[in-house]
Amino acid sequence: MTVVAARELRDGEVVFVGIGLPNLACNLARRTHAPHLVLIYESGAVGAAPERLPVSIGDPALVTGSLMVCGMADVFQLFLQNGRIEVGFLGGAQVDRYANINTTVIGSYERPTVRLPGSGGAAEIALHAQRVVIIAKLSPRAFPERVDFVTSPGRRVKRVITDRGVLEPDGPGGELMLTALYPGVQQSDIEAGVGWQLRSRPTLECVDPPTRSELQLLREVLDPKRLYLKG
Amino acid sequence: MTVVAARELRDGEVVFVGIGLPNLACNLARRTHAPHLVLIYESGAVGAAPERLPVSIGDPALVTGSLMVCGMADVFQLFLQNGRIEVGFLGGAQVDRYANINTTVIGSYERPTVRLPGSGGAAEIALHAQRVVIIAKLSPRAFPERVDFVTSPGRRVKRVITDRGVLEPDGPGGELMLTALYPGVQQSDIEAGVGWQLRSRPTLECVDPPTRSELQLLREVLDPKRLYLKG
Amino acid sequence: MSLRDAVARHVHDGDVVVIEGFTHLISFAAGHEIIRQRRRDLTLCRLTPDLIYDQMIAAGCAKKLVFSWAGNPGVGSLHAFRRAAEGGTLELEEYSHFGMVARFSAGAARLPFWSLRDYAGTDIPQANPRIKSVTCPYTGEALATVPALNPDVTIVHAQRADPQGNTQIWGLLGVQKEAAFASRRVIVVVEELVDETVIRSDPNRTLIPASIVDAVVIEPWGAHPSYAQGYYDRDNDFYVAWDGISRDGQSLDRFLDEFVYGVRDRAEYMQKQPDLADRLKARARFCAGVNYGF
Amino acid sequence: MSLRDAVARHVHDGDVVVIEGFTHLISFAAGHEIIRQRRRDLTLCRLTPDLIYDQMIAAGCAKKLVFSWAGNPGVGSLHAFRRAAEGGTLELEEYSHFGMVARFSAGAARLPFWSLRDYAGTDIPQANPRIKSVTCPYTGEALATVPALNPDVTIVHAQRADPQGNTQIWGLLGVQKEAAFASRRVIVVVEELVDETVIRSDPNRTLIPASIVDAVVIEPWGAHPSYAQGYYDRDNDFYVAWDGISRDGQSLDRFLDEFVYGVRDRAEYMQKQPDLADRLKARARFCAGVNYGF
Repeated sequence: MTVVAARELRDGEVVFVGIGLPNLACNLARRTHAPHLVLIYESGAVGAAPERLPVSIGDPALVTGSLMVCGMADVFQLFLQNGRIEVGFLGGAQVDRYANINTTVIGSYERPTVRLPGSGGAAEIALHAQRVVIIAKLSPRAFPERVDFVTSPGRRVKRVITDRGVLEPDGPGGELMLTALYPGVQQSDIEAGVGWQLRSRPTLECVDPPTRSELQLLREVLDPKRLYLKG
Repeated sequence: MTVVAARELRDGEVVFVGIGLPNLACNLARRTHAPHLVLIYESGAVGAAPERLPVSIGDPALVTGSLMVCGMADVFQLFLQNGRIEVGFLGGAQVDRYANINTTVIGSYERPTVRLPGSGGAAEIALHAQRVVIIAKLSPRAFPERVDFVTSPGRRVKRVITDRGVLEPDGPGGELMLTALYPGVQQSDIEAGVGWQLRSRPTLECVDPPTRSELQLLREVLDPKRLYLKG
Repeated sequence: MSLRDAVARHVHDGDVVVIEGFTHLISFAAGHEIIRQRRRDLTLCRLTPDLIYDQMIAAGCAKKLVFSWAGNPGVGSLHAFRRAAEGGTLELEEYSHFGMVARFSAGAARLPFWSLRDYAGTDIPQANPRIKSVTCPYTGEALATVPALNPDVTIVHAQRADPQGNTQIWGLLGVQKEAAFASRRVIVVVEELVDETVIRSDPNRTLIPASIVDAVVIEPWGAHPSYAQGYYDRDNDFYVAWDGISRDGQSLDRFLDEFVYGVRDRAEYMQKQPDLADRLKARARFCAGVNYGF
Repeated sequence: MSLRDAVARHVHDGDVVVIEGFTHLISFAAGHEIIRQRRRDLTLCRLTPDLIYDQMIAAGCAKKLVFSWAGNPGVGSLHAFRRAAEGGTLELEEYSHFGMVARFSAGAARLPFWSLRDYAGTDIPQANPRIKSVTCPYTGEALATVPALNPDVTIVHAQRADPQGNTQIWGLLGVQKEAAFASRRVIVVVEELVDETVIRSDPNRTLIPASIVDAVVIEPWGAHPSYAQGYYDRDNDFYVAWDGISRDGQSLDRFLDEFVYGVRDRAEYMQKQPDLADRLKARARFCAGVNYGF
């Protein structure tokens, strides 16, 4: 999943990075095909080159040796709202049929079953990044037909990268469709992980498996303590 | 005039300083009764302690050794509009009966007789400084009954310091009235320098003459080249 | 001034209180002092409530939380917050980060609102009626608005300040400047008090001027388990440990008893944990200075 | 890239052009190159037109001036500007400083307008119908608005940048950051090109990131008679002399012939005035560095 996400990135792009798998994917891309990727964190670190895997998006390692550090008003106004971010990565507790994301509540807003952290910068990343990529593990609970709360609208989502395959909207703001499978995964495995009748593109791509060097970088260099890589 | 302006300032106040006589007055105050005056220039220098008389409000001497340098968006939003400026000094080509100031045009706006520089920060200094002090030389041309163009409204003006005496509004936004005379100046001298029927307070104050040390500081230390002190 | 005196004088029951700092420079020392002084009915505002507001919520200081992301960064949930939010015992007012940044920006500029292009297609305005809109007088476009946030008191942790309160910060800047300018009263807590000449030698680093500061407090390690760039690292182990500590109210109470109520001040807090300084002290990575001459 | 190539590529006839810098870091080199390349019908925007726009107006580059204070700072009038303004041969769009700052702030944030508490009781909005108002959705207060300014090209002079265009500035910051972010194209002109590691050693000093920069030009003394803190002083003598030079069109033309059209580039401009470097070179007044370690 991380490797597929890394491959989403083109060299030289300006990427708004969240913590966890997106961060790992960006740092993998920087060490492989996209050395000039500019990583921007909502904390204000621009062009970070962290010496260790940052544990939070405000990690001091993102500051030391970065190209620029600015206040958060600049991050949101001059970078995001200005349209200077080419790719934004998002995750979420729920992703629905139209790629809307929920990171706010499970259940009703007033009396939630589970109170999640909320938007953070996710609402504005979804609205302002030129291209939004979602990373999320498939399960019927995580992919309901309709999210309980729209934290980030799906309009700019270009791709949803899951642990078994890739979904893409059927045109901007359209319904998510299965477009690519990971090696060894059946179409039915993916349909079972989604809470609605998932449609597929007529011809499905097959994603290349991670190369040995991609795996080695991830496991031995970028996340040796397995902070984010699990299983 | 400069000495009287300097005496307007209380120690510890935050003063928005323009170039020329206001700057000289503030630096005189800093060296006499108000060592903790905080001078803010619209260029972004806060708490400047210039080693030489600055020739412009963007002089490098205002930066070196100052307490803070910020962008101009902060000057206008965080200091001025925020209400953090206690005293603002203004000059002007014309000052009228209600202390409105014109630094834009003599004649009509579309086809001016004399095109002046315009507002700069003067409009917002007049609107946001808690107390506005004007410094201007008397003459019927400089003090018309009505200015040709209101660049800075007179509402917050507390005092107009001239070369012959002091005028004050008759209540906020009220008509300017003569309140104090410099030593040796007759009331009629001042009335002759103003383009309307000037009223006076029943009892006029007499301004103390500059002390020897004030004059010495001005002439020998602050402006030895007579950049601003004339005659 | 001691932090005890600064909090006693400037933080009152019922106040709107801001302890800002995005991951960096969060004044845990001030939060703990507010807990010790048993302030009540506070409206706590912060983009990321973080562990410090979780502790203050658990200690009963908070009536209301104004925020944009309430999680344990890099770890998971804030459990005291979740118990209060899911139990309905804490009033919530919720924005996105940009919305909170905009509220502080408006407050700092003393404007009643701030405009932003945001919230179209999200459910956030339905959950928060204070998010409204305005029509651009030039283009006719509808833009979202948020109201200004003007706290009663803002507490800023910083690397250094002079005795008057001219305050310098480097590394992540968060919304510290905006929060301070928006606030009626400002307490600055610093790692180091420096001479005015140090401040004057590098004026571009000054984020907060003395003229808006009401109290300056020296409190080394006052941000732990948050961090101060150039002084000490973030204590990630503690952030991870908090997940376990805070999962039930009793172990959380034991933590407060031992590390907050059980110590008089930050110095005593540090004495209880003699390994911290060694484990987290920053290595030297100085930049070169620049020439301010003319 | 040479300044000649950068101007040829990025500044076109009819463009909205910004050369910013408040007293500090005004790119006279770029203004002169635009004059040499005989650009026409430009809309020139700047808070303070200063000598550089006076020269560009005199040389016939400008169709329109958007500004807030058109004088010779510390000296008096801008005579070419006055002749054009009083003669009605130059279109004017006039704000106050705050209005111009707000226009750049809106442009940089890609909002169509900016709100400010300003202009009540002044005649400025009567002279400029683009100043409008908006009603606060919370308080009902009427606030002034100005429209966003999004130039075609902004030219920023700076102390240093790396080859990609990550640009650092200290001393007065003006509205350089806002103007650059508001602009479609950005040319950075620097005193010194430095290695990326220099930029990375002190990231808080970076004002403009490479991702918004289209061309980086090395041009030592490119701001003279303006100044670059830490490199050279403002040439006040020239500002005073300009008053005489510009009082009549003929002597102004002779100046342009000799110092603008008569030289190929800034290096030649400096060779013509061998005393400048000695007279204005900055003395050393370095600040200490800070620790970015963790």
